[in-house]
Amino acid sequence: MPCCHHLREVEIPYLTRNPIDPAVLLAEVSGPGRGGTTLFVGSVRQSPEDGPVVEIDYTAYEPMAEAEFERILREASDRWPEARIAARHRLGVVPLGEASVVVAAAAPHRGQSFDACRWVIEEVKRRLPVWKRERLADGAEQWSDNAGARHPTGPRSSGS
Amino acid sequence: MPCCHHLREVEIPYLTRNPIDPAVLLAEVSGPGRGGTTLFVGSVRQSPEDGPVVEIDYTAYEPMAEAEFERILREASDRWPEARIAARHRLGVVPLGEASVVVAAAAPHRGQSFDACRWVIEEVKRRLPVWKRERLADGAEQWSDNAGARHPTGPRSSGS
Amino acid sequence: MTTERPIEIQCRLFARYAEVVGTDRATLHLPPTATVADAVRELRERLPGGRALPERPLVAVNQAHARSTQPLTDGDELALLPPLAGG
Amino acid sequence: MTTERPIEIQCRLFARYAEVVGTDRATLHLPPTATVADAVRELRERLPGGRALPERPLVAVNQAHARSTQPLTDGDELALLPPLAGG
Repeated sequence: MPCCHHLREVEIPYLTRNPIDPAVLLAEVSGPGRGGTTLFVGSVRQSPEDGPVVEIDYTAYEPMAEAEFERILREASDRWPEARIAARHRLGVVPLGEASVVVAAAAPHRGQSFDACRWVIEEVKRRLPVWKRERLADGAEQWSDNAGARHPTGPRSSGS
Repeated sequence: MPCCHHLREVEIPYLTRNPIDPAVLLAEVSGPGRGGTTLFVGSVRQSPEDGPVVEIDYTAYEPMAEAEFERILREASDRWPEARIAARHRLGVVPLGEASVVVAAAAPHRGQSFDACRWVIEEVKRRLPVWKRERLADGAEQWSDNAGARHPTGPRSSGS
Repeated sequence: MTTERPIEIQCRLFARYAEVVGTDRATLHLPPTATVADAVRELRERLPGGRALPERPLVAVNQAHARSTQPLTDGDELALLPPLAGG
Repeated sequence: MTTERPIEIQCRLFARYAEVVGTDRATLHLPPTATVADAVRELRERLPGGRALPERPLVAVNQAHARSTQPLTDGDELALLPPLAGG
């Protein structure tokens, strides 16, 4: 049952401003020939280094992020042709504990589903043009990136 | 936030005769310090080697399976002390497409959650005293094991 | 001698093994020095169709995986486990 | 000469970079031989606060990751991307 992710009949955006329901992604990738499904959920967490983060405001270079997601999933389909993969990234303000990113990968064998899911989330972290502004319990705000750097925020720019 | 899985206040059985809801396991392992959660779902699938499997009847050496699950999760807690892990295995007749096993592992970092989830499912496959009787579309039944062996079934034993 | 008093072992068989011998339980009385391997040998000899059981099946003693060399104790529960299929 | 007609590049800045220079868009006119590195140099010189931008930021051309050596074409969209934080 070959399936190309990028030939989805209905184009579902990868970016959303609503809470992400893992069950929806599990349903999207399920199929009778795919017995193993791995799902990854990344959530806004309290970071021991920074003290309590109460929420994160995610922004993106949106058309590029959609295109980059599409490229990542197409590359994953090339690597794991039998896998079916779904992904979402949330934008806007995400409260503590809610999911910022969800990836689901279903495949005939469990190893493929683990490997594909892991590969996609690593590529998302590495390539997706998304930024986060963390709001701490004391009201301070900072830009925080995947390399661990922190910068205090300045005035909000009008258009971004 | 140290958490020992085996010190759960309420002992939830690992074995169930009802459909397994992944959302329940995601909720069990979630927590503000654990930003990465990996979930694995194993489903009854059509096997290309055997032709269409319509359902699987799972049986277990139940008290040992509960004890073995507990040992597996305790060992996982020793290996990944910051992880919180939940798992279920379904027994009885499971139709095509439904989950037979679900494992969820949440941890501060995504690598830990992937590794813990993967380790637990591999140990479950290797150690859990569970057997499956596959019913094929033509009505034939066979015992099928994780090493790939198949045996035609005999008359059902009264007590097992 | 007291050391010669036999031990009683509750045996359980599962899935295909229970089908093969037509029962899922048996009680053995064995010498106090008996090991898992001795109990399996006895089951293969005494149960109808017991020869169809493997000589060295996967086993559990008191609900934990065990080796064939493990000594048995009075009251132990010995289980013969067909190749596992969980997951 | 026609080869000297400048190309127009639409520039976009995001997140902290937009904060640093106080704008998220700029238009550049560059020689037709210009590369990404030339455009970044121009932005750092011309935008108020532009010196706070890194000399070799992560960049995208037409919504795909690009290298600083990539030649630009009239109408290209060049984006300066702060260190990524998705996931």
